Order: sequence, then C-alpha cells, then structure tokens
Amino acid sequence: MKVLNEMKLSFPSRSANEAFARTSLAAFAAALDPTIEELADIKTAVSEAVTNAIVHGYRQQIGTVYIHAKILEKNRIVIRIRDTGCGMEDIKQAMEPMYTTCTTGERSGLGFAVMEAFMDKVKVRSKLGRGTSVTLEKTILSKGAE
Amino acid sequence: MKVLNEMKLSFPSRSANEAFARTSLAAFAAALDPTIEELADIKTAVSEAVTNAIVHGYRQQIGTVYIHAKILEKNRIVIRIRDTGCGMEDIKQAMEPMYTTCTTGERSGLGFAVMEAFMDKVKVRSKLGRGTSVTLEKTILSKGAE
Amino acid sequence: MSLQLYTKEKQVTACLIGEIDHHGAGHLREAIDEMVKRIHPDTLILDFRDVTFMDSSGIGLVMGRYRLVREWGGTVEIHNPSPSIKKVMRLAGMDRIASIHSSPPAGGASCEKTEAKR
Amino acid sequence: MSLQLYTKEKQVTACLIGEIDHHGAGHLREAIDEMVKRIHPDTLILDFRDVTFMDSSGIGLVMGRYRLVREWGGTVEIHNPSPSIKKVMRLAGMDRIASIHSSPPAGGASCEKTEAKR
Ligand SMILES: Nc1ncnc2c1ncn2[C@@H]1O[C@H](COP(=O)(O)OP(=O)(O)O)[C@@H](O)[C@H]1O
Ligand SMILES: Nc1ncnc2c1ncn2[C@@H]1O[C@H](COP(=O)(O)OP(=O)(O)O)[C@@H](O)[C@H]1O
Repeated sequence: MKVLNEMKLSFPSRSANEAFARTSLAAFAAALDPTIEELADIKTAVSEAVTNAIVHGYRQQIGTVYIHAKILEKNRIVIRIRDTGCGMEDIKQAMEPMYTTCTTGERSGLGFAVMEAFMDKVKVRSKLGRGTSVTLEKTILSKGAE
Repeated sequence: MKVLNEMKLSFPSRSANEAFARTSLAAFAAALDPTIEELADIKTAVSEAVTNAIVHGYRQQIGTVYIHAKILEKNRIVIRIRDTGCGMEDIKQAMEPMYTTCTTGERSGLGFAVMEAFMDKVKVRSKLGRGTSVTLEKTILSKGAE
Repeated sequence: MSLQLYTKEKQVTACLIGEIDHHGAGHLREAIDEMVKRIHPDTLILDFRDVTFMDSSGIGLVMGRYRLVREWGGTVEIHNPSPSIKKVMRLAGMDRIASIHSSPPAGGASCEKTEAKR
Repeated sequence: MSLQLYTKEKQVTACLIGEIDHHGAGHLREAIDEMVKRIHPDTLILDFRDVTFMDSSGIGLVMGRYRLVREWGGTVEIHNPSPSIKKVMRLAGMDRIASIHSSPPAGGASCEKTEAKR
C-alpha cells in the first residue's frame, strides 16, 4: 500500500496537549479534503485515543505520546497513537462500551465505542507494563480528493 | 531553563506539508495565549523555514523535515526546524535580504528577513552536504498567560 | 473552554463555550457543581450552542451532572448540540437520561448572546 | 488556495482566496499569467481580502507579476491586505512597486462577493 504522505508527532502526556494533538491531526487530514463531519469524526477519535494514553496509559506520571499518521491510496488515513505506559490485561473487556477502570464517575467508558463508531477500523495492541497502541483507519469518501 | 511543554514533529519534504506544519505549530503555541498577530508571526516564520528546508535543503528529492518546539518559562517558545539536505556554504550571505539562489525569479530572497523581523531570535547552523537547522525564538508578551 | 452560568428561579442554565475534552472538563464540572449544589435546580440546562468540539469526556460531564441533580429529583436538558456533538450524544444514549432541544429554552435564560471563543 | 479572475476593459482583478505559500503560489502564478498575457492590462489588481495567510512566497508572486505587466507599461495595485499581510508587504518594500489600497477599487470589478475558502 503506497504511502502518499505521513507525519510523526510526539509530546509529553499533559492533558493540555489533547487539543493540540487533534488539531494537528485535523490539519494533516485536511489534504484528503474531508467534509466537516468526517474531520470532526477524526478529531474526536484522536482525542479519545490521546486522552486514554494520558489518563490511563501514564496515569499520574508524564510519559511520551507518539503519533504516526499516514495517508494511503484511495483516500485512506491511518493514525496510530502509542504510549509506553501501563498497558492493559484484557483488551476485549476494555473495549466493551461503558467499561471503565476510572472510579471518579467522570469517565463514561465510551472512548473505544466512539473510536469504533467514528472510524472504519480500530486495532488495539497492548502489553501489561509495556504500553498500548491504537490504530485508527478511515476512508474519506465525500469528495473525490487527490 | 525549564521546559514546560514540547513536541516533535517530522514529515516528508512535500510542499503540501507547509500548511500542515505551520497550523500544527500554531496549535502548539496556542497554549501561550498569543494575540492574533503573534500567532500570525509564528506561522509565517515557521512557514519560511519549512519552505526553505523543502525548496533549498532537499530541492528535487524528498527528505524528512524535523521540527522540535519547546515552551519555556516566561512565555518563551523555541522552534527548531531541521533538514538533512544540501546545507549552505555561507550562512551570512544566505541571510542577507534579497539574496536567493533561486533562479526562476519566483522567490524573493526574503525568507530569513521575515523570520528575523517576526521572531525575537533566529539562529542558523548549516554544514555543506549535511543539512541545516534554524532555531526561532519568541517571547509572547501580550497577555499574562500561564 | 469557558462557561457562563445563569439562574432563574429553580433553573440553572450553563452556556458551555469552546472545546470540551478531558483537559477542560474538570474545570467545567467544578464550576457547574458549585452553582448547582447551591441552587438545587429543578432543571439544569446545558447549552452546547457555542461548543465547537466534544469527545466522550463531555458524556462523562453530562452523566455526572445528571446523577447530581437526580439526588433531589431534578432533570437535565441538553440544548443546541451541533450535528457532530449530537452524534456523540446519540452514541452514548444521552436521550435516555436528558431531553435534547434544538431551540432556545422557553422562559429560561438563553445563551444567545454568548460569543463563541476558541 | 483558490482564485477568481475578472476583467473589465484594460483591467484585470485577481481575487486571491485562502493561504498563500510556496505550495499554492505556483498555481496562482500560472492562472494569473495566463489571463494577464492575454489581456495586457494597464492595471492588475491583486485583491487580498480573502487571503488568510501569506509568507514571502506571496512577495515573490507580487514581484513576478509586477515584472510581467511592466513589460507593456502596466501597473500593479494591492487591495485589502490584512494587518499581518501588510506587515510582510511592508518588510519587502512592496509599496515601492505597487500602490496599496484598503477599500474596493473605484470602477473595477470587486471581490466583495467572493466567499472565503480555506
Ligand atoms: N492507553 C491505555 N492504557 C491503559 N489502559 C487503557 C488505555 N486506553 C484504555 N484503557 C483502559 O480501557 C478502559 C476503557 O477505555 P475507554 O473506552 O476509552 O473509556 P474511558 O476512557 O472512559 O474509561 C479504560 O478505563 C482503561 O482501563
Ligand atoms: N534549509 C536550507 N538549506 C539550504 N539552503 C538554504 C536553506 N534555507 C535557505 N537557504 C539558502 O539561503 C537563501 C536565502 O533564503 P531566504 O532568505 O529564505 O530566501 P528564498 O527562500 O526566497 O531564496 C536561499 O536562496 C538558499 O540558497
């Protein structure tokens, strides 16, 4: 699969970087000429994955969040968000809607559900104590972009 | 000098990435709560340096452009744009206003002049055949941001 | 992210402004709860007309407020979500715990004059 | 980046839209030159009212067009640059080769109805 464009981005896991990360990815995806809705889908899914890396992956510590995004042929965008944080034991359970390990009641457990609803494909790899990587994929249909 | 936040970004030297790069840096700088003018200054200077890496550093080839940006204490932002392209022999001459090695007449030779006018500090390092790095620094004065 | 709060009798209107994510949700939550705990409103209106982005952190925000006002039998109304915010709300089944309105509230304070900020 | 071109007698108006950088400048240049070489205008108006960003590539664009129309004694007018674009123009001394105007051109085609696109 030919890579038409790509970018790598990394930043410390501070919550202020959630907005920066999704804006940056939206600027990268703009080359595909997405509709407003498609762009909002991508921003939302990226925001979920980056927030998870910050909130769950690194918890109280500051680690580095890595993003690698590619634009492939046929208007496909693939975005991998990776942390080297705590990892998860049971990915399937983690991805169930409403499942959350957050105890404050302020997280809905819907992060993965949002990613799955807004992107075409979501692939999660994780290893306890080693970290997590989430790969999001979407084909931009709307307009006949390059 | 304490680093409050930072980001690393890299992408292939395609001209379509000029817009992506400056938008991304603007999103990163937004945490300093700059005025519209300060943000335009940063975007313009970044656009100049990234364009130079693409146009002059790598010329006809595709290489990688590396950006490392930091937010320091006292509202300072430092942005380094680096290429591993052809490098320059005479930095001082290259930085003279109106000096350009472009022969099509479509470049003004004002890239460095714009960087110097719009940022507080511009530092250039270059080695022939090894590449160039441009470091841009600016203190965001306007509002008493974090 | 910023916020304006209005009260009118037993009604609290929160005009949410900007992008709602995990980073900003904590401040919003604290500011809204401070007011809501004081007034104990029958109706808490969350007006999203000036919200330009929202991820599932916004769902957590709505659910948390819903649980709070339910303590004294209050209800939550969601006003003027944009299409993409409605999409997140629908996914989360927010319509089961709060009514979703698309026009300014009849009688209550309105967020119409709120100016959108980044 | 996009462009609209209007002609009226010996005047060409180019309404520039979006962000002007090295990436987009080539297309703009070609489209403008194609028209200008056909019409040989006395006045070429470059209207920046819908330009949201410009770096020194825009200076190259203006200078190149200036050199072209000068071949037959034509002039270039720059209309409605935003404050930050004016800053780049001033730095480059553009006022020495083109007059800078802040209101719609008297008589010529106007870019008023041009809608800003990204
Ligand atoms: N990057 C990550 N590192 C470790 N655990 C994660 C990560 N992402 C998600 N999880 C786990 O999966 C659960 C469900 O995630 P999600 O569906 O996004 O909901 P929420 O973030 O609201 O808890 C989280 O509560 C957490 O336990
Ligand atoms: N990254 C770079 N690599 C190699 N040469 C460069 C680089 N940046 C600038 N230069 C040289 O410096 C000259 C002046 O640059 P600049 O002031 O930006 O004007 P312009 O880009 O319009 O030529 C260029 O023409 C080029 O010869």
